[in-house]
Amino acid sequence: MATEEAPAAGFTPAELMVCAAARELCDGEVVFVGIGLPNLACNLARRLHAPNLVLIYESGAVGAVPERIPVSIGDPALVTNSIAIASMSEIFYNYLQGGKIDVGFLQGAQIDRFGNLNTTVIGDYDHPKVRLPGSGGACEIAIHAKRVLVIAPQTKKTFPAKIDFITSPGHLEGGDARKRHNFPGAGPQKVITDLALYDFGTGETAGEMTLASLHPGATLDRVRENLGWEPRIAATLQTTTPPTSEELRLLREELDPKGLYL
Amino acid sequence: MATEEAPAAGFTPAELMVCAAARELCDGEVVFVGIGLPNLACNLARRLHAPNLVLIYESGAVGAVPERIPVSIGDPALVTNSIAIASMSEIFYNYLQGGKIDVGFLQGAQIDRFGNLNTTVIGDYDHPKVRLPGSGGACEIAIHAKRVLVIAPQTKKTFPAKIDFITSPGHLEGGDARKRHNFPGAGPQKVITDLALYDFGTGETAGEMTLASLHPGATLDRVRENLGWEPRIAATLQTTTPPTSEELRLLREELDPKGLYL
Amino acid sequence: MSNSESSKLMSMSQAVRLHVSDGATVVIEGFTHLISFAAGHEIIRQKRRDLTLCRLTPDLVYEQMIAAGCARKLVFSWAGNPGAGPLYALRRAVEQGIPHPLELEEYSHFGMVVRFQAGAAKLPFLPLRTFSGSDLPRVNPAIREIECPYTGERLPTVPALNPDVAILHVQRADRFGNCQVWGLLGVQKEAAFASARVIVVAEEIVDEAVIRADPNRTLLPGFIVSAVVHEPWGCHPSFAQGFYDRDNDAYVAWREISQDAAKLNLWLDEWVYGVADRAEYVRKMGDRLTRLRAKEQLSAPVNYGY
Amino acid sequence: MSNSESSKLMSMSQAVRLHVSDGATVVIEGFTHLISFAAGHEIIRQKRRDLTLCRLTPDLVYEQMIAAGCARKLVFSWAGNPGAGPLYALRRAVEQGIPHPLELEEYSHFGMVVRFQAGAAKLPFLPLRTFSGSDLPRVNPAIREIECPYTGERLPTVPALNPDVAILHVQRADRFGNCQVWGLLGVQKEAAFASARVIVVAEEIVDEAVIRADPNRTLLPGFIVSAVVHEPWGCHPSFAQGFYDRDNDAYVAWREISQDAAKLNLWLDEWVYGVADRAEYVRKMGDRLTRLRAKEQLSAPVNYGY
Repeated sequence: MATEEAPAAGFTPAELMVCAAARELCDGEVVFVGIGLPNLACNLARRLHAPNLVLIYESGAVGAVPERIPVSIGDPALVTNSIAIASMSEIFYNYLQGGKIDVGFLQGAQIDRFGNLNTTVIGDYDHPKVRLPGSGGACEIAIHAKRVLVIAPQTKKTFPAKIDFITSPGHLEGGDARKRHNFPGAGPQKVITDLALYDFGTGETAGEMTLASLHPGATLDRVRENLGWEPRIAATLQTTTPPTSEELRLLREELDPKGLYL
Repeated sequence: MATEEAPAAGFTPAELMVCAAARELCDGEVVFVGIGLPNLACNLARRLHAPNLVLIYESGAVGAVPERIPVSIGDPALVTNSIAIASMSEIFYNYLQGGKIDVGFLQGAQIDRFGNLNTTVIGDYDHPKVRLPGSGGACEIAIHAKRVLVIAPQTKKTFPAKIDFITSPGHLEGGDARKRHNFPGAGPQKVITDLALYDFGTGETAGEMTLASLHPGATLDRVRENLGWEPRIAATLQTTTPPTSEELRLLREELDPKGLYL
Repeated sequence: MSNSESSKLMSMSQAVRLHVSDGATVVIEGFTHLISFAAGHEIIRQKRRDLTLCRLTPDLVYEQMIAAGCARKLVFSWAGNPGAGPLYALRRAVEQGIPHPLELEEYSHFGMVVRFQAGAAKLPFLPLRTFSGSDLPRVNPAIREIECPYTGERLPTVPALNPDVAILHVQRADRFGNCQVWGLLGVQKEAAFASARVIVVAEEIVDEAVIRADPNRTLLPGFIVSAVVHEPWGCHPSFAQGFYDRDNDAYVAWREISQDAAKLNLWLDEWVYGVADRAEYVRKMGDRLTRLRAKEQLSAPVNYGY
Repeated sequence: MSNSESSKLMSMSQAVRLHVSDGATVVIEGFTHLISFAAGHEIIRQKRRDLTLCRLTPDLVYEQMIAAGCARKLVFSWAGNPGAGPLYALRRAVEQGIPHPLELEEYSHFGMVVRFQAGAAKLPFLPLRTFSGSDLPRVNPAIREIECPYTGERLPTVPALNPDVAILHVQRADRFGNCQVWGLLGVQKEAAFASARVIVVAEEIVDEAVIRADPNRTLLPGFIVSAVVHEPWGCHPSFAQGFYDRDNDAYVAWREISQDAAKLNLWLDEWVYGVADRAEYVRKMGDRLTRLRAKEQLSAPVNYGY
């Protein structure tokens, strides 16, 4: 396992986020991949502990093995030597709604304590302060992927007490809300920020972001300063394992040599 | 036009039926083809007055140009050099229900005066005297094709006063029944038997089989003997134009040299 | 879903033993093209019982399984010997309960296609425009109606069909189950995604690189496939485009065989019970198969580069 | 439907004049792949107005049409500059009504895909499992619910989308509109079948025999196509698998252009109004395009013989 290897000296928050995300993926799983850090995390995992990870992109590429870092979700490098090209109808009806996707990655301009995501609008929908891109495939990924991983740099703006619009449901108001909505997937299981790693608790606090691990160098104070609410903290707070030199070498030399995302 | 050419001396009833059916097809139309006589009629029309006739088979072959007479609706000869292969979901949802089919050919073990067809069962459904194959694609072709052509040898058994089961709706109880069912297609427009050609009337008798043309050699008496009801007869009863020598040459030498269907 | 690097290659006997149990709902699809007679015969040899057999066109393969006593129920849309008449053994089961009664659940082709499509999408149903004016809904209570929430019109519906196992013959597959088909596509993709397990039977086992060289031809990704069986000539007497033609003589000859229960049983004794596996069936068929071998008409390549 | 032997080949200017009228509902599809920028630019040059633009990912092509004042309404599911940030001109229209207000009708990708699929099947709606728990149904009354006639559960629905015209870029077409695509397929087939008219724009015009040599690659049969336009490099800055790569620099550069309305108008003056047609655009781009030309990685042929 990567984590048994030698930790590296210097690394950026983005590099740590990618490594932490990669470690969440198991070999043989089928992952619905997004562009940017999620794509790097999946390809990093594929080079290390998960060689049989199946990468699926909403553009229709199944079992993609991109030889270069994809600059869009429909990069031609995702097609060449992939296992299958599916129409988007097949992707959403048969693969995603059909229950074939183990992990989905999501990001958000706003994320609340229950992992609900806003990628639609800041301010009022009809008189927006900022119009964001919208759902894309996020709403259905949030509902159907067996589990969801959220990656986002942590600021009070990104993690407010209340988000302006729920584009993609996380745990809604928490507890067993997803069960009541008959959501096939378990929803967000981890939130990975540049400061810490959160899970979604258990028992009566289930469905609410819970600080599980602080990244090296991060402090509880900085976590609080960059969160719109007082965070729940796990009984045994861990420290995130730093990237190994091999993880960093792959990221810097092979996966993102031009530093497009890192 | 074929009909301007010299009529041939001897021909079989099946040959006449195929020629009469072929003449119902216009160049450029899209036809949902069945095996047997309909297939011969379409390929005959394609060789004569309708070179751009588009042949579609429910198996998924679109724009088929079979080099040999297909022995099944999914003959490999329908695939080779066709324009497109469609999944059966596309065939039924997008082509047929999508309104892209001009003409559908149907046959029936039982046909009533309104062109309703039975290919399901003789006798009671739960205690059948004879269990027939069932609908296949016939029910939806009867509903969606812009017009339907029926081909069947004429006997009292095949054309009873009442059929045991409506597999594929024709004009139901006649009149504007199809309109009331919101059927996109106009339903049966012609019935071609070995004795005569029928249309489906107009005005208050619309939707009921009406004797339009007697085949050469056939008599009104023979028509009556082989029909389960007293037929309506068109004001001006025609005589069916016999096959031309060119039509017969194509049928006998090129389209069905082994006489599989003729 | 899980896509392990371990090979899923096994014998047909092993695949049927592992994935087809008594009482299971089974679909062997392929619309005239790529029908896995090899699987049907192995299911007969292993004496599976009380199966619910689903398929648009029951065809000879299901008639043989019904005559052998494997089936309790048939879910279908057209039951005939394509281009060669009725299925007499199926009629004996329905009309006289020989060898035992057979329950029928009947749709049109469109209805069956949409049932598989709903099953693949894990929807409980889908709407479609057929059945109206037909007696089929009268004899099949599973055909229902809904009101459109936009236009208010009534639309017929069919329920999802989610078999326990789908058995599909393909032209080529790799050992992980990634597989490709060309020519007629039927409803195979929908049947596979709708089923809990998928057995892929292949004319050719190829390297994964062959699949990856033309991803637009892929029917199924390996991670939804449970077993891969290498079975050349596995479709005979049906056909595999580019490999062998339909054995029409066999379909025509079947007419006479199926008319007589005794004759049919002798046929099963000789061609199913009397052979250990498909390989022996193929050896026994001999020249009869070789003359069906396809001529070559190759497609032109396309460029997947960037 | 009618499939006349007469050629449907015409110039883009002719195709847009004949088939895209003011106030029309238009879809230019292609999910990152095969986006017909050539058509978008010609629509701008011909000053079409009050269009309802439908597309999963509005992308640069729709942003340019919106900035040029062609659009009244946008039906979409993701409005961004893929991999390169926001669409600033689209935001100006939505946030400040510049050049004039833009009505939005918003779904998720799944919702848009299913709208086209319902449209292609001439169904008034289709059910799908998404939107539950999201605020999208609150701001879009077209997202509704039905009760399953089998399970009783409530399922979200979307209405069919049936545009007046679909404009699709393909790798190759014959002069009758029979066309083929490989690589990413997006929702093009559904969009074409859903639309009253279809304009096919092709990198290459080939003989009908090329299409017939590989019928499994065919996207659309010619008889549903209204016009065929030969437009090499017609997707730039998007890509055509096997022909040319995505011009990522152009997408990144657009970020700065779209931030400033004046800059954007200068860009339109130079690259849209300032050129007579795509051919001139291509000449003007010069080497910039040639360095995007695809390397060769050919698929292996398959046998269609029998």
